[in-house]
Amino acid sequence: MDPVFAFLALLTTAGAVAAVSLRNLVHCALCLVVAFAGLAALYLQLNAQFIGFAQILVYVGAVAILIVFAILLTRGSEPGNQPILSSSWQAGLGVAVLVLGALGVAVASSFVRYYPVSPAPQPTVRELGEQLMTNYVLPLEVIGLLLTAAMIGAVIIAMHEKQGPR
Amino acid sequence: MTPLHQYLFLSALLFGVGLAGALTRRNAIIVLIGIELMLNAANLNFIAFWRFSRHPELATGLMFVLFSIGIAAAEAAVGLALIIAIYRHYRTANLDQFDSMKG
Amino acid sequence: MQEILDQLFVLLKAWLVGFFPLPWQPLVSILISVAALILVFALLFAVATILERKGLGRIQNRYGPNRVGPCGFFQPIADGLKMLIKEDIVPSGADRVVHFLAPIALVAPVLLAFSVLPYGRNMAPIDLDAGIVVFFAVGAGTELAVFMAGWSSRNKYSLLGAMRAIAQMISYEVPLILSSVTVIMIVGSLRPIQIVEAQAGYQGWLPAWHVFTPWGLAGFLLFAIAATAESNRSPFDMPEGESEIVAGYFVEYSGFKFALFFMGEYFGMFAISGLAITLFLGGWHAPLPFLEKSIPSYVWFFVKLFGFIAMFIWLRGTLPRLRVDQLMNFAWKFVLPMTLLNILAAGLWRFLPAGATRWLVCLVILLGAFLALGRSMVARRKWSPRKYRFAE
Amino acid sequence: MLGEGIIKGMTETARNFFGSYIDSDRLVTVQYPEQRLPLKENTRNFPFLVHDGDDPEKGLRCVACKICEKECPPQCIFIVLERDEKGKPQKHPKVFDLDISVCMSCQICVEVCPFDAIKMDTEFELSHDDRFRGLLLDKKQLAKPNHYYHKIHPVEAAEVDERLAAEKAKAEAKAKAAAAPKPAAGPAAATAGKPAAPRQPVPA
Repeated sequence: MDPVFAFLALLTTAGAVAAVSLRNLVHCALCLVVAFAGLAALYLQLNAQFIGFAQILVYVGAVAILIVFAILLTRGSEPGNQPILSSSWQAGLGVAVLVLGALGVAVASSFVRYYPVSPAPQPTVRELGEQLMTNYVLPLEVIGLLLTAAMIGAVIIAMHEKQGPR
Repeated sequence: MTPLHQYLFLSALLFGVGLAGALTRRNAIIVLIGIELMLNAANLNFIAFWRFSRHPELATGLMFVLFSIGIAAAEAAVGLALIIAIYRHYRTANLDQFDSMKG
Repeated sequence: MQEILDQLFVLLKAWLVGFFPLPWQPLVSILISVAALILVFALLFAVATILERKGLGRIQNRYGPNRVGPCGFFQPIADGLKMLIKEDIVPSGADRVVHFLAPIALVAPVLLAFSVLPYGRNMAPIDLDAGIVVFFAVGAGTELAVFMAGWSSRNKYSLLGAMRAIAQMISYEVPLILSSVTVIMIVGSLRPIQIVEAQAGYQGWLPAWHVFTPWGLAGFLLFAIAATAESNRSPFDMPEGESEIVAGYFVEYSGFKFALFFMGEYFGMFAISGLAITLFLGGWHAPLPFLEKSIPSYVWFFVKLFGFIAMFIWLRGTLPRLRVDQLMNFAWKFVLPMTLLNILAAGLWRFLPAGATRWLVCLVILLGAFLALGRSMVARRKWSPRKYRFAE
Repeated sequence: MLGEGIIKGMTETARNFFGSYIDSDRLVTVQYPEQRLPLKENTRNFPFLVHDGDDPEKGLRCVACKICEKECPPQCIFIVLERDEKGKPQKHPKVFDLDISVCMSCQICVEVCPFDAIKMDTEFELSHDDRFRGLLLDKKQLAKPNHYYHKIHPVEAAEVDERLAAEKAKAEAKAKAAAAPKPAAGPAAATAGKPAAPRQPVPA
């Protein structure tokens, strides 16, 4: 196994496991950032330069900050001494293990194990941009619309309730 | 060069961790973190398949991931806004207590 | 001779790398670049602090530090020694691990940002196709470091400062990126080197820099405003606001960790100035044609960088600190619409035929928007004598 | 127009910046150790003991009456009266200590002193690396000649000298008058001080 890949995989997995298992929510968010950064490095290793940096820009720069803000705004929700797992956690864990097992078996038994390594593609940002403006112009417009709608929606949902039922 | 299936294993592992987090934790924000992890696992799959495809110049996987990142950002914003709105209402982000629709 | 002087550092590096066996050479080349970057910018940091203190002093009709060494120019060494030997205090309620990691997480991304800037002809440490994206991506990493510092200190002032800093940095990151989008649109590349090369050449005496076009000038000014806010410099330094929240997110830091925060702030300023030079001010190109050959390219880059530092100091000496609501209003109601209109102007510039028409069209759009938005910002103020509710 | 004020402010600061290099009157800073402002006539910092003549031990005006020790609000003065072998008081302090880390420069000791023996000094560079011993001044450190007093507070010192001379002349005249009918009147100078009412030093 490639040592760089091994290190990044370990970092990402450790970050992910810590992000869903730690008690302190802010620590969870920070570990999530580690996982995101590890994934971005993996993208770079896979020659997807632009996507890797976009991952850092969006996930580390925006999503992680959003999560941190949400954690601080819902401050009373810190568990304290309560259990951190939900009441039906055994079932959830069982489902997760089943899914992981199924995916693992599927990957292990598929022919991708013998897939040839193709020469490294070097997509330039210019090519990506041209694709976005020609083949993918409709999805691009749709995603613009979606982001606008999501922004307005998020603002309206999170806006202060004037006379909410208490 | 790392073979494809190792990336797929890593991605499956991340997906499993994310799913476990989303299904077992009580806090709504951690559930959202789990969902983000699952999305990222899928993105890793796309990138890996693109890298090992026969026609990487088409950049289909990259495009998909680009859109997926955009959607994930929107999803995180709306999801967190929902959590904040619910928190304001119930004074908790604990999923077990959102049970007013329970029969 | 001039060629050699221009490529002096490139040749020096190639010569040094030549001593090593072939498989090691890429690694050694990177290490030499990293060492050079850290050395040069650490030195620049020292010079900038003393220049800032002296400049601010002169602006306020004082001498500024003038005791250590000739004209006080060894003051940074004394300051550095003081920082190093100070006690490192961690509050007992603090989250020790995060508290320790925060300063490192702040300085490391900024140093990464230095690696994509072209400092002279053939003098970019790494030549990436998506260099500008890298710059913004690592810039986004500093926000998290600020949060880590503010949250882990377990102090309400530092948390408030961190929240202010994050809100401000996110708000101004949007106009920062949008104002640099104009340049990327016109050049058609995200490679810093290509952007600089697109600004080579002269029209008569005027260099073909982007700042000498209507959209470029507007973009440059908007970029400079956003850059000031992004690097938390006065007048946008509420995250540190000494008078309200003591020192913001690094209240609880002392000794060398505090020095790292200080360094991170200055490094951020240098990096973002370097990006502005690359995008709008022609990078390493000389301002006049006959100077292009006679003075090495990297000299021009650093001359422009010093110009930026002087401008930052001048602004800091002049303007009072903004209020949080003023800052947000300014970002979302003035800077953001202006950058969006600027993108429109740049698009028109790209497709209209060269000549007086496109100058006119772009100028009308930008000046009209400036006047209209400026009027709306100014008109909102209704000055009236203050009414005291309890004091009278 | 938006931004006008910024330009105005920037020109103002630029004028200050360049002006401070051209016009040195703008720079109000005093480069302290090399360059000092003349002290004001009424400057006061911590008290000192005035002595007449050259010998600080003999010429000390202080008679160890301990009024200042009693009046001192922060109680920073410590006096021990000198006695000869028989235990007779000598009108001279054996110990006179003043803790300037406690002194609050209120000048009350000066106001109450009936002999004009203690006055306020203008010396302010008193920092010391020993926090306790270094700031506790003893008699030797406190004693300063009268011409030093003239140097630092010329107007006030002239007044004091005048008054002392007048009192002395009066006492001598009285002594002479007393000496004419009764030759053995005792030492005049010693009794002369007592009847003189405690005078307030007149601030100049």
